[in-house]
Amino acid sequence: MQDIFQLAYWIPLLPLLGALLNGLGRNHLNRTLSGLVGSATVLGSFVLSLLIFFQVKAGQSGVVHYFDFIRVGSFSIPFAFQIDALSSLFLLIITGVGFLIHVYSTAYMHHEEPAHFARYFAYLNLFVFSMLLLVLGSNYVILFMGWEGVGLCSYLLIGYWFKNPAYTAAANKAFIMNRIGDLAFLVALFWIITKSGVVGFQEFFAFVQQHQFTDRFTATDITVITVLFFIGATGKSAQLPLYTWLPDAMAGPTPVSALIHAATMVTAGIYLIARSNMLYSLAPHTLHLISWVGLMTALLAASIAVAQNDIKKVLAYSTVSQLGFMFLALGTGAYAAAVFHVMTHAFFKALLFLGSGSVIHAMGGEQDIRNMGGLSKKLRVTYITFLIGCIAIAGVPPFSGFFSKDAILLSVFLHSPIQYALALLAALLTAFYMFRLLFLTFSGRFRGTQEQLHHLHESPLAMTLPLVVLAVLSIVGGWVGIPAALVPDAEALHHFLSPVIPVLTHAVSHETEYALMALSTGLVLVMIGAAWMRYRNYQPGTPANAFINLLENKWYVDELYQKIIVQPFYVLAGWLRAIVEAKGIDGLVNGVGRAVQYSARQLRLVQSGQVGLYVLLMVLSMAIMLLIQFFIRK
Amino acid sequence: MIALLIVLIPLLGGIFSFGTRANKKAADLVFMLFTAGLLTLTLLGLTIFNDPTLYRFSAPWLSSLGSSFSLLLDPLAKVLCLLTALVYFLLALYMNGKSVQKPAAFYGWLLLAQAGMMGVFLATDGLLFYFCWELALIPMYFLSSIWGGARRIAVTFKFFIYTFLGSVLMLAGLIYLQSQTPDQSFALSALLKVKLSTAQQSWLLWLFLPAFAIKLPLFPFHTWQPDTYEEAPTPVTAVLSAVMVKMGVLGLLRWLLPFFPLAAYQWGDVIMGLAVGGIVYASLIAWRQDDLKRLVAYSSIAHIGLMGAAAFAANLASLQGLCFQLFAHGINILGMWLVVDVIERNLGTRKISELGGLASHSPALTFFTIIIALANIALPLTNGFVGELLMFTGLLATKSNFAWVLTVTAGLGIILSAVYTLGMIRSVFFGESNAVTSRPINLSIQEQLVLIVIVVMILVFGIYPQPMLDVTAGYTDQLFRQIDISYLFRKF
Amino acid sequence: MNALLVSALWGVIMMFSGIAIKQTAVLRYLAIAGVMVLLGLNTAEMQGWQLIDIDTTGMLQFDAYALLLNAVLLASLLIYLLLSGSAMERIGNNLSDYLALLFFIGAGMMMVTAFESLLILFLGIEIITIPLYILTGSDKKNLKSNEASLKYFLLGAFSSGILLMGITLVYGARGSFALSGVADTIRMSSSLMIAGMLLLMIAMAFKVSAAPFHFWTPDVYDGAPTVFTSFMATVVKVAVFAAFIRLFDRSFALQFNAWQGWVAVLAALTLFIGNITAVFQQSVKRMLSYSSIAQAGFMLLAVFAMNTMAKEGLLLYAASYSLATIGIFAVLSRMKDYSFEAFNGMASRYPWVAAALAIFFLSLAGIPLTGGFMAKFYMIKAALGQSLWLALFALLMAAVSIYYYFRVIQAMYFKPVAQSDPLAFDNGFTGMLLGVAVLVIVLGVFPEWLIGCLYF
Amino acid sequence: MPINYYLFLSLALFTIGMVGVLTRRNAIIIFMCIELMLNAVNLLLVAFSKMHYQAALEAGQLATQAGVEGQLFVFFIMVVAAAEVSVGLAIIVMMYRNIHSVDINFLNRLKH
Amino acid sequence: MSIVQILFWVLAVMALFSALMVITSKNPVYSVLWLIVTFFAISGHYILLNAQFLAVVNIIVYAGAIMVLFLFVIMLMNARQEGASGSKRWVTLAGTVSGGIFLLVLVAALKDSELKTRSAMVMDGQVGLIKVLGNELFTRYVIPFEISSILFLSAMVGAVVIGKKD
Repeated sequence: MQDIFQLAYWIPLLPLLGALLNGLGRNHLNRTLSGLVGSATVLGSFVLSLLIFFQVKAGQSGVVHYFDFIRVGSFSIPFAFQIDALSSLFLLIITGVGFLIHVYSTAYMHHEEPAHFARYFAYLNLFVFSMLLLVLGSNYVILFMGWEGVGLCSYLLIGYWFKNPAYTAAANKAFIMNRIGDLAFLVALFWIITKSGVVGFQEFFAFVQQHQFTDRFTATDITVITVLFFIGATGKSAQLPLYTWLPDAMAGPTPVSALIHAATMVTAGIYLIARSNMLYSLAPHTLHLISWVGLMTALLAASIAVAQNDIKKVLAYSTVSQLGFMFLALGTGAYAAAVFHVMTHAFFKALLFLGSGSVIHAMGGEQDIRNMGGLSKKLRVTYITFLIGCIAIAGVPPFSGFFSKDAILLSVFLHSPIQYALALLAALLTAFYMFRLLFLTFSGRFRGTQEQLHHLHESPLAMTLPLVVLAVLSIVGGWVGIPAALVPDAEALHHFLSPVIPVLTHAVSHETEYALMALSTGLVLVMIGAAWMRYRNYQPGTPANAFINLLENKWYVDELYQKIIVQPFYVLAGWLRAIVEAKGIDGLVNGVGRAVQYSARQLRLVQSGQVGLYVLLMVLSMAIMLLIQFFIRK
Repeated sequence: MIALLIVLIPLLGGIFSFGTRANKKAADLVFMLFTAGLLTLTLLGLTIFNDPTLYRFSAPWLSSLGSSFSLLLDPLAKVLCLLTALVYFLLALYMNGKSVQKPAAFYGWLLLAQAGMMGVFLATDGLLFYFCWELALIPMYFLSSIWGGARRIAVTFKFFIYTFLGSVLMLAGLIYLQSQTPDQSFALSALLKVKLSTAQQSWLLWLFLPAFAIKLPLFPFHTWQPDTYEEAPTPVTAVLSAVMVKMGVLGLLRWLLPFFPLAAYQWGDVIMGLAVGGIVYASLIAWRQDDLKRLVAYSSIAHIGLMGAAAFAANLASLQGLCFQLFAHGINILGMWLVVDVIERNLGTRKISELGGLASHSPALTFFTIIIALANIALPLTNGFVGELLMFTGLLATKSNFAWVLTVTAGLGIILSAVYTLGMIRSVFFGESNAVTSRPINLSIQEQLVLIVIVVMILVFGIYPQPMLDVTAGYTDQLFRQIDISYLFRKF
Repeated sequence: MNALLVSALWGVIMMFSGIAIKQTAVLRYLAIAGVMVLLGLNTAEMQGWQLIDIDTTGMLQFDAYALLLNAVLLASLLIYLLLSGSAMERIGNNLSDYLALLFFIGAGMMMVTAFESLLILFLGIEIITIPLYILTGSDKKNLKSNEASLKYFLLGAFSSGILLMGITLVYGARGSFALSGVADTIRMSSSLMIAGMLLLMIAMAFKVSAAPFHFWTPDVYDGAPTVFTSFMATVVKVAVFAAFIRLFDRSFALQFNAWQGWVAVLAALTLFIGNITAVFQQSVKRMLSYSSIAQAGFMLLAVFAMNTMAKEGLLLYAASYSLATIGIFAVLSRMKDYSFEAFNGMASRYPWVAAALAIFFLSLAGIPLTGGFMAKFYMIKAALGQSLWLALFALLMAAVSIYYYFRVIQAMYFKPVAQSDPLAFDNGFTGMLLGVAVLVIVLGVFPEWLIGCLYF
Repeated sequence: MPINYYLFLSLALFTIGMVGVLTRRNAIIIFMCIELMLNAVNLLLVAFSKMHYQAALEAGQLATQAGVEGQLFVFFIMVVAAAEVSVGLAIIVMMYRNIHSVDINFLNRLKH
Repeated sequence: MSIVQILFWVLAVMALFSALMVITSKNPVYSVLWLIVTFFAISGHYILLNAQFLAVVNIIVYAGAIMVLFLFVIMLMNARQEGASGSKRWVTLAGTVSGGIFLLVLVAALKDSELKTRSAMVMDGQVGLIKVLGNELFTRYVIPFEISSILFLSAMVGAVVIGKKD
């Protein structure tokens, strides 16, 4: 059944066709048709992915070569897809969650004009295509194509409502920050090509295997490449210091946030590092760096999320924080745990975003949670699914988040107790702010306008159905990675991934594991309780202290970047334009011209019209010539 | 024979066009016919009539000076001729029916310029090359000075003197080189055989380089360019930047590197440093431009900077990438200029600050612009990516201790290009429309056709670049062997 | 020798025909016929046919180079008469005398291209310059013309003194005026010889208006009636250059090292001053006089290099420079206003005249496919082998020259029409102008046709 | 007489003529100074002619023509000078008729 | 000191002095007269050098014809005095200095030339006689002689053109 692999190109191609159909036919399609095209193509991909997944699960994998993208001399970049455990898992996540979000979008975006509606689906499909390309590519170049493609789609979708300057600014910010990371990615890519002359994962890893720590591939090379890839990943996956675009990216329609800025695109960095795990395992320093960056991001974002009042911003910072967890996992070498968390996170974060979308939909566009409250009565389905999402992300067993987070914490614990303590703190903060969000939104009494209250209604089926599906997945999704300590013959995911990611063997007793689980679960429950105490009956107007203000303003990181990076560059550019270019270089060029003109003006004065002067000058020159000839030149 | 026809057709077309006497319809027709004819011929020459004897033409001329009228359609010339023919055809299509003052002269000069440029691309004789090099300039001078903007005369004049200055230095170098050949010949093959010491190569390099650096233009020889691009009528700007700039690249590849490989290596760091520094410099300046044409102009400087650096990186990847980029850049920048022209024609302004919200009323234009802009910032799956990928690869692999510095600095251009390009798109196309932009821009059939062709080429060559790469593969391979420093050292 | 004799005779004929013939056109046609006859005779001599066999007693030698140069000069003269003859009629009422003087000058020019003795050189130069003093002052009512004439006369006579002192010193050292005698290979070059040679060089530099002995040129060219400026700046200058080259090639080849450096200095200075000063001129006529200095700087490169290439190049330079300059002056002499603004919008009013003018200016600037480029190319190539720096400097200055030549093109093509009273460009004139323009292009495309005549 | 005497005498006369050209403002005087320069040259030519003649005699060529050309040259210089004077004075007179001055400092319509 | 030497020195001093007077006299008429003295002194030298023909021609043509012409013109113009201010002092100074440099350089350069030991034959020699010169003039120098007629023709035409009243 290798044949199904040959059909793999249909997986990205279907969404691409959908994008083309929607994009080019935007003026001719009605909303139903657009939605149908958009969703059906992704569904098709999902079905194919499922088929492939089962093939892979049955133990098959391989590279499907289509054509040579670029061939220069002996160096070639094939256009080829890699189908193995890791990519097939991601395929499922992308197409699965993607499909749900497409369905959700048909309802959520229904008030858009048909042309824009089609444009939206074209972008969304294009995104799915790019993301699929990213995970399917068998080499870094194809991966990079997807990598940039998703960045582009993210840009397009954030700026989807292009009339709003703030939104387009956010879009630009997202793209440019991503580009900073991309540059690092590219340099790593060039480095690989220069050093090894190959770009395929398998070929490159084989090369590394063969030449590691020799002159052809030194430890420096490994460190440089891994660090650069990681920098690339910080851009795409919103880690310190390049995370600030992600919260702003919430300017896009909510389903987009769910799909791109929570479930899929932002995990591309994790995918990249997991894919290159062989390389990273050779670079302990890089891993160390990654773990700290991830941890710090997790903490920082969690701390900010505690004080945010925009429902989507909270979720955005939570995403950043969760991504930090994943990087922490990667940094401790627990690649599989990271991937596991990617999967569970995709479920519950998509769920949370879609839930928030449902809330926003119901509130008529209102996003400030201080103006909500008590929605649980009106939005039953949304409330329940949102609650499930919160529990899952908080890490309460047996919901999915618990297992993935537990795997990470365990790995961190083994790696470094200090990091463990900090990670635990971040996890607790997660529980706190998520339940703060939940309570502020759904408990207490309604704090919005009368009009909003009047309009409150549960969302249509197309929206609630994905919520339900995702809720179910959020509950059961973690069971594929139940640790061996709890049930025998577990950790199915790790085994599934083992062809790509070697299985870690923990030398840790079950007792320790139990203790850790109990500790984290216990503390999480305490935090939930604290949140319940505090925000169950929230009243607006509570004065905020300075620290909360600091958090609310996101540690002023954006302002800092603006001041120390953007502003100086902007001023520099202006200086270059006005001074260096105009006065300096062009001034020099014009100066030569002006010097010629000036000397022309002066020189012509010698031509005074006076014969006497002419003769004098002639005689003088003559005398000087003779003088030089006879007394100097000798 | 094909080589001769490629020069002859536009030449005749130019003369013919002058004869149409201000009749716009007739002038349009002549322009269209000749450009289409040339494109057809070029395409046929690349595909069906691929007999090498047809690619070569030689006739005695100025033989007492060691010169001859020799043309050769080699792979590099193929790419460039195809590009030129295509750009002109697209321009003809675009200009069809548009109002131009004195159309006969306008098209006539354009076609004469084309003849000159074709001559530059095809010439395999030093003197002929120089002739065409200068002659391509004259029509441009007239075009920009007659049909340009308010400051056109002074600006074009500066451009002319600047380029002329560069080229006379080259002439001196050429003459010196010729005097070193045993039989006083200007033939490319004879010039290539001249044995030069490294010191000789060095100063000859600096005689040749300014001509090409100014034409490209490489930082810091670029200051004529934004002014000229701004002042010239947009179709002329398009020709200038899409095709004429390639004369400089061709000069580097055919008339500089193979002659002075040792000096090119010796000075490579300096030149690449300048080129790469120019990328950052121009990108930063582009960020602060308010005039669309100036913005595109500076972005072009940035792109050209990379191409210049790639030429001096002198390895297979960079050269191959460069050859590809020659074509890709031509198509992309043509697209940019046409978009600018459409905006200016319809709305009467190019000021970014006066525009805004075009996307609301002109979705088609927005669509095309965004794709072209994306190609301009080298997004994967557009043709811009392929060339840049290879050039960057080559740049990092170049034999220099500073290769990684160069690469990273050049890489800043990747970021900055996104900064200014997206900034421009945001300011021009996004946001609420204002009084100026509330009028919808309806693209005519021809305009749409042209933009579609451009977009299709962007995507096709972005996804499947190999055919284009195959065209120049043999050429770059040979060139690489001529200039590869390690190989040369081995030979000595 | 044929042409020399007939030229003198035809001068006399012109002189007397002024009494008999009153219609200026007839006189002009007579002169044109005369130049054609001269040209024919010269060509005949090139084929080896002599009118009368005269023993020149080693004073003159009409070799192939001299004859070809004469042909070029005569052709230039012919074109000059064709284009500017009618403008000459407007200056005073002595047309026949002017034409006679032109023929006398013609005889002088043929002497300086073929002299074998310093005496003939001196006489030839005087025969050229004395009528020129008169032609310069021929516009008697015009103070500028008077002034130019007097300046030219005083400075010219002064330089003749220098020339004579040079000849005398050389004579003292060598005891002979014959070029072959001067170029004595046995005796060493004494300081007397060197001093004489330098003075000769200075005098010749004056005559060809090389800096720093060029001061008379702008004033005289500016003040003289435009038709005669045209003649002085082209045909005469080229003839004197021929003398310069002949003198230093035949007589002082052995002292090459002593004078080559000086010629380089002169050339560089001339190029610099000519080109730079021309930049700021407000009158096209005066700009052209500076440009003629600049072009002299280029021609000096031929003296500097003094090889086959240089000599061939000088022929080409003579032809292309003269044709272009004559063409421009012909147009200028039909205009009232010599400022750059007077050319504004000429392209739209007189497209063909403008096109021809543009070609002339392009040629002067040295743009490829014009004779001017080829001429400059020869010069540069000749000089490059000797001194790269001088060649580079010359090229840089050529780039500067673009600045002022193109100002006229800009005015003609890019500026709106300024004045509305029509200029006197009849069809015949325009046609001839275009013919000359075509010649300039032909020289640029097939320079070998001219050079090849040397080796018939 | 030692030839150097004549040489220096002529040079001195020549220079005096030249200085006259440099310092005087009257066109006629300037012209006269130029004539003085020519005469200095003439004197030197004759002296050289006799020097070469003497050298030829000493070399034993009895019926020598050596030195003749020097004196003939002087003759031609005089011829030329005469012609020059006629033209020159005519020009000066014409100038005088127009501006009633022969001061060369007034010749400044043509400059720059 | 022989008579020849005395004659030489007298004539030399006379020539130099009168030449200096030519350029220093305020009155143009005096200048002309001093110039005539100079020409006589030079003619004296010619006689000393036994260049009889030239001596005679010099007197007739220069001192006679040409200088009379000058005198006529000066009288005609009645321009006896230069402008009130005269030449500026610095002009005189500069002229003298540069002329002095010219003379000094040439003298210094030529004083040790190969002619140092040579001398010019005085009071003797056939070469300056009219017979010899005439013979030579109409044989070997006939071409320059004829050519000089062109010169005269053109000077004549020129003088007519310039002098003629329009």
